[in-house]
Amino acid sequence: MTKPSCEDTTLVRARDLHHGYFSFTFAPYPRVAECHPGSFVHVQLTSTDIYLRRAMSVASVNTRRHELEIIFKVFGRGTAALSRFTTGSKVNILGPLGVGFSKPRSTYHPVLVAGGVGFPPLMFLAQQMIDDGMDPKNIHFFYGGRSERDLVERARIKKMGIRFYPATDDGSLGDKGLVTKSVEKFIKDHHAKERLRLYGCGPEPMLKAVDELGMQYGVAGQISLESPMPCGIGICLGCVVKLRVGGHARVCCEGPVFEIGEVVL
Amino acid sequence: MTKPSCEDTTLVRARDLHHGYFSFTFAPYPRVAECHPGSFVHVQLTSTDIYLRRAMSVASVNTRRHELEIIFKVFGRGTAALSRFTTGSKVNILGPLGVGFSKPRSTYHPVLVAGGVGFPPLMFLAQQMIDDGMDPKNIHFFYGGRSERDLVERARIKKMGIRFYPATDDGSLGDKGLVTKSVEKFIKDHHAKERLRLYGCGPEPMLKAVDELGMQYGVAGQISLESPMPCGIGICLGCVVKLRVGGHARVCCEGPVFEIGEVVL
Amino acid sequence: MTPDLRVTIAGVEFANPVMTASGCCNYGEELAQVFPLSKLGALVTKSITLKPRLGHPVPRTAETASGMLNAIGLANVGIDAFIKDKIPFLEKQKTKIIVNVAGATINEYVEVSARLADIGRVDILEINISCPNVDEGGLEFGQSPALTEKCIAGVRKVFPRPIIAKLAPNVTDITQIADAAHQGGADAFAVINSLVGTSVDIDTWRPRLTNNRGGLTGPAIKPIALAMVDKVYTKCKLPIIGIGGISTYRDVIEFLLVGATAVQVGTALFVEPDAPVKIVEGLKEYMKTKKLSHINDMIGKVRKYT
Amino acid sequence: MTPDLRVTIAGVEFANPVMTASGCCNYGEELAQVFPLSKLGALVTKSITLKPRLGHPVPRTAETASGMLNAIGLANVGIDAFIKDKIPFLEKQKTKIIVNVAGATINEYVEVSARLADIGRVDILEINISCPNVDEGGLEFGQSPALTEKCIAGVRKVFPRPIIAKLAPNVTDITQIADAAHQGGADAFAVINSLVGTSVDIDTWRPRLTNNRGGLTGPAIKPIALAMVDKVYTKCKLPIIGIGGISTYRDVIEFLLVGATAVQVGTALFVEPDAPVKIVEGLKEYMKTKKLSHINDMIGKVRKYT
Ligand SMILES: Cc1cc2nc3c(=O)[nH]c(=O)nc-3n(C[C@H](O)[C@H](O)[C@H](O)COP(=O)(O)OP(=O)(O)OC[C@H]3O[C@@H](n4cnc5c(N)ncnc54)[C@H](O)[C@@H]3O)c2cc1C
Ligand SMILES: Cc1cc2nc3c(=O)[nH]c(=O)nc-3n(C[C@H](O)[C@H](O)[C@H](O)COP(=O)(O)OP(=O)(O)OC[C@H]3O[C@@H](n4cnc5c(N)ncnc54)[C@H](O)[C@@H]3O)c2cc1C
Ligand SMILES: Cc1cc2nc3c(=O)[nH]c(=O)nc-3n(C[C@H](O)[C@H](O)[C@H](O)COP(=O)(O)O)c2cc1C
Ligand SMILES: Cc1cc2nc3c(=O)[nH]c(=O)nc-3n(C[C@H](O)[C@H](O)[C@H](O)COP(=O)(O)O)c2cc1C
Ligand code: FES
Ligand code: FES
Repeated sequence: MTKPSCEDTTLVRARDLHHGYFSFTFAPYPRVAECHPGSFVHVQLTSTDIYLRRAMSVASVNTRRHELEIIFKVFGRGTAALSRFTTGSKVNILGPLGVGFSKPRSTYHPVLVAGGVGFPPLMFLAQQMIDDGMDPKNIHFFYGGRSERDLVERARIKKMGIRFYPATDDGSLGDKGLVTKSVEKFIKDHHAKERLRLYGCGPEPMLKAVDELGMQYGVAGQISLESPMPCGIGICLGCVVKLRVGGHARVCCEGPVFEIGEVVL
Repeated sequence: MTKPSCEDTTLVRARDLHHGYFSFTFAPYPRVAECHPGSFVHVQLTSTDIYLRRAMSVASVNTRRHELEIIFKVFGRGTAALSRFTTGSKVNILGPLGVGFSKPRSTYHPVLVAGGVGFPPLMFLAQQMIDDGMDPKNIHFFYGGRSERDLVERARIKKMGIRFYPATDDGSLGDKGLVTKSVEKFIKDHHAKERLRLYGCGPEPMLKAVDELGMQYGVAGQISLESPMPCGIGICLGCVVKLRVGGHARVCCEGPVFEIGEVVL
Repeated sequence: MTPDLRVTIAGVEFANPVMTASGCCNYGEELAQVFPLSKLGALVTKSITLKPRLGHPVPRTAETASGMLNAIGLANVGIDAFIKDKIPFLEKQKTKIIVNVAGATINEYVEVSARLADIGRVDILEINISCPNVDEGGLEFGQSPALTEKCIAGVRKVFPRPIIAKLAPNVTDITQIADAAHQGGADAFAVINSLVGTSVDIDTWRPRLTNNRGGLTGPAIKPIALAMVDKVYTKCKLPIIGIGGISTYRDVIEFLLVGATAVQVGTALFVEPDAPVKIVEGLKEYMKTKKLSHINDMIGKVRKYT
Repeated sequence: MTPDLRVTIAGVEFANPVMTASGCCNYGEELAQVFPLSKLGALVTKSITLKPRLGHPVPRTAETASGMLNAIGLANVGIDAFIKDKIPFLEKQKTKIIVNVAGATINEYVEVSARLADIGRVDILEINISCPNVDEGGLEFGQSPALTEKCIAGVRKVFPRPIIAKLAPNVTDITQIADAAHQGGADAFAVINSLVGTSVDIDTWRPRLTNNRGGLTGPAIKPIALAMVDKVYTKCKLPIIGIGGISTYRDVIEFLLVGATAVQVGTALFVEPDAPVKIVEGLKEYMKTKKLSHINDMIGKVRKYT
């Protein structure tokens, strides 16, 4: 477990990704080197009228420039308040938190399944796998959303040179229908030939489907969960999920990344 | 009574006057024409974590450009939060509120006594008296503070061409000692020859002294009071002062300006 | 189809479920400068006592996290001046008029109520047995089932139109007090009044209120108020007017869902005097979006976990 | 001269008056990653029950204005695992250890306490007779003077070291419960636990907690907690540990001034896990500025208006 700490940092870059999505870069954040794909940070909002922090997955880091990026979608009061911060604002960040994804050996073909605002940690994961020497062509990035406008940062993802499979409910981009339908087809076609690893992050129904696909086809992998997170460091017990074996686990400490088949969804 | 209304306006100019003082200009504020010297506005801070509005005297208006200026000093949480607003921020203003100063006929010599952050409404009053045709040379502006740094906007006040009498507790500028000591000397020297009118705004001990001077030397005039003001429009009864005759008065509605001798201080 | 916002309590029909809370709108004159009072379901006056009261010395309000404390101390003009100076204004308003009554003794409640019985324009009485800011009784009435019943029964005898009992939250079991008020003849409950609280200035070591303590109100108390409305709705039998921390239509919907038939807006008026108007608009929009034709479609409809 | 922050309660000396609140620091392991626990006056564990408890299903927390609701439901590892897995860690910590005990029956309280009596490193017990999140008793104990006395007396018989009674705020008169706890043999009071509250999701019409209601905590409740500490200090005779909405040293000073000898920090730990360290620093600075040599110079020293 990394020791969490509260760090005052500055919002140095705020990009409006449109359709309610924002990319915020904070610097200097002294602990970038300890952020892994699946790690999250807990962002303080008390300078607005919001009491609890909000959990945000690390979307990327620049270790040289000590920059930390998060990407979020305006959903409720918390993210709306966050989106109103302007460049130069001081923001307190508690982190790095959580147990992230474990990277597969380079002989595997990772299948990343992102739903909506679940893509940032998977984008980070893909980037790190490439940095670690994996052939981008072996990385399969599925990205689902309601319609084209929900699939932000596509250019950036494609630029990594990985295989990109968009899917939208309304068919406005890529396959029409749930992204997990496309994933199932892919697994069917490939799991006999290649050693796949599934990685999922997105809304709960999507994760449930990924979890079931993994178990059905015997493909190991991991999913990243969400839960209301008052503390983010394991002291409030507010964020628990039920494990198939062994009672409860805290999403903030034992997770947010769990093995496929581990959690009762 | 002017009908108060809540107006969304924008902070278009924020000047740091140093030593904790700020000048904020809001525009467009549709009701500038209804703002009088002694009027105040109630500034909403709920975009920060502060629940109640803060009362701020109108320091100046520009009716052509629909600009409203307030000047404040960072004192506690409320004004600290206010000072962190940046140009372009949307700010909701409830106003215009209160009964302001009544201007003297031009044959009078008005004696304005400002203590610390009490100067903005008196500066506004002096400006309007000049605009109304009073000879600036007949306006006497006493301005007291702990030391030179507490007397902000001096150049601006002097530029009006009025007679300016600074006083500081530490003698770093103008007379040394309480401003009301200088005022008393002035009254003694002048009230036999000229028809004086006293106008006071500042900390309570100063107002008490002004009130007593007025009564002692038989100089009529007005003082502007402060009180904790949850609503500013007369519905909470939180801001009352005791009148010498007739029970309580609400500072926000019957005031903030009262006649000398009217209030139990 | 525009949604129907009318609600009925004890036979009195209100144009909408949004009222102002006692002590947060004086006698209506100031708010009438901000919006026509006909926009309200009802106006609830400041608590009226037999004699005029100046209340406690200032400071008698203090800000707290998402709320405020007050110890106004039932400052009011007294029943005589109220009838002479305020009723003429209220008579002209196109909204229901609820007069809130307070007293130090049961006799005082009864006397004030008897005077108001003669004034037909006073649609309803709200009996404040729960003000935490007077020493002589106030709170104690609302904390004792026996005194509550006696007080309401006394008023019942002299006032022919509906009576609302305004309940104190500072009790172990609010439903006991509610049942006692029902027994005494109340027609509805107002839930809740403010919670006892205090605050100290750490520079001067003085309490922030000259009364040393006061009533906590505002958004901070909303979760407590909701739980109390829920409890009274579940266990007691009269309609409920929900109060506590309401500032938006979303807050109102929460209160309706846990069982309130109407609501009162208090402290929020200090921050946004036109809050009731915005709330009514918001309710309409919400009902349209949710395809609800009537307020009743929400009352008590929270889908609890079992 | 550095100010002396030590305080003594029931013969136990604490390095400073700042403790963590039960249920807000688990068993201390996680916070020890953030700061050395020796910085604390004491660590108070999560409530321990006889059997392990998973607690209520999520969502079991919800945010509110300047606070939060929780219905964790006394999730804990149970006394066996606590002694086996957690005590070894706690034994090594250079701070006082207070174990909070809860139960559904008096027997359960007594059994758990008896087990803890054997462990010398457990300096003090805090008896949680006030948790609003369990159906089987919790709240009811703390709302009844008779049950409170019986429960504390039962624990008193089996536990030789000091006992703190943690009082519920959801009562008409907290001093009655305090006196009953005193009668039963308590050595100090912890004031207050959370207030019953709820919140509803207006999209789904579901309560925001699967338990339908929970406990309100955080800055929102600070004024209420202060008023209760004040009342207990004025009327009752044991030392008080103040709890409720504390997040800065300024809050702590308010509690000390109204009569608390020590304080606990709860919800604020979720927002700033190192809050206790900052608070202790802040207290020291404040005392230097105010030229106070000892914490006692503040306890109960509020200058009330008369
Ligand atoms: C590990 C993790 C990683 C995440 N990463 C991202 C990300 O990269 N990008 C992104 O957009 N979102 C992310 N989220 C979700 C994000 O934290 C917000 O919860 C979500 O965006 C809700 O938006 P909001 O705060 O605006 O909603 P609000 O309406 O303000 O809150 C939503 C609801 O959740 C409750 N709630 C919110 N926070 C808490 C809390 N801390 N404790 C208890 N209740 C709470 C509120 O009371 C409310 O009922 C992540 C969540 C987790 C747990
Ligand atoms: C008519 C009027 C005109 C004013 N004009 C000016 C001006 O031109 N420039 C200027 O700098 N200041 C002015 N003030 C004072 C200003 O409104 C603030 O109250 C003052 O600056 C305190 O600063 P703060 O809000 O930062 O302090 P805080 O510490 O935030 O508040 C000070 C104390 O007052 C309490 N308090 C603050 N506001 C309220 C309220 N609305 N209701 C109840 N309690 C409250 C707080 O709880 C706190 O205890 C004026 C006040 C009045 C009444
Ligand atoms: C300044 C103030 C004065 C109040 N005066 C009274 C009163 O005279 N009579 C009464 O029954 N309630 C009084 N109340 C309580 C309110 O009517 C209401 O019950 C309480 O404020 C909770 O609602 P809120 O959170 O919306 O303010 C007063 C509240 C405030 C803030
Ligand atoms: C998530 C959570 C869990 C809690 N669990 C317990 C508990 O197990 N036992 C207990 O006595 N109090 C429990 N409490 C109450 C706290 O100890 C404390 O009394 C309350 O939170 C008020 O303090 P605060 O406002 O500083 O949080 C819990 C509070 C929270 C927020
Ligand atoms: S968020 Fe508090 S334990 Fe996980
Ligand atoms: S501030 Fe509310 S009556 Fe004056």
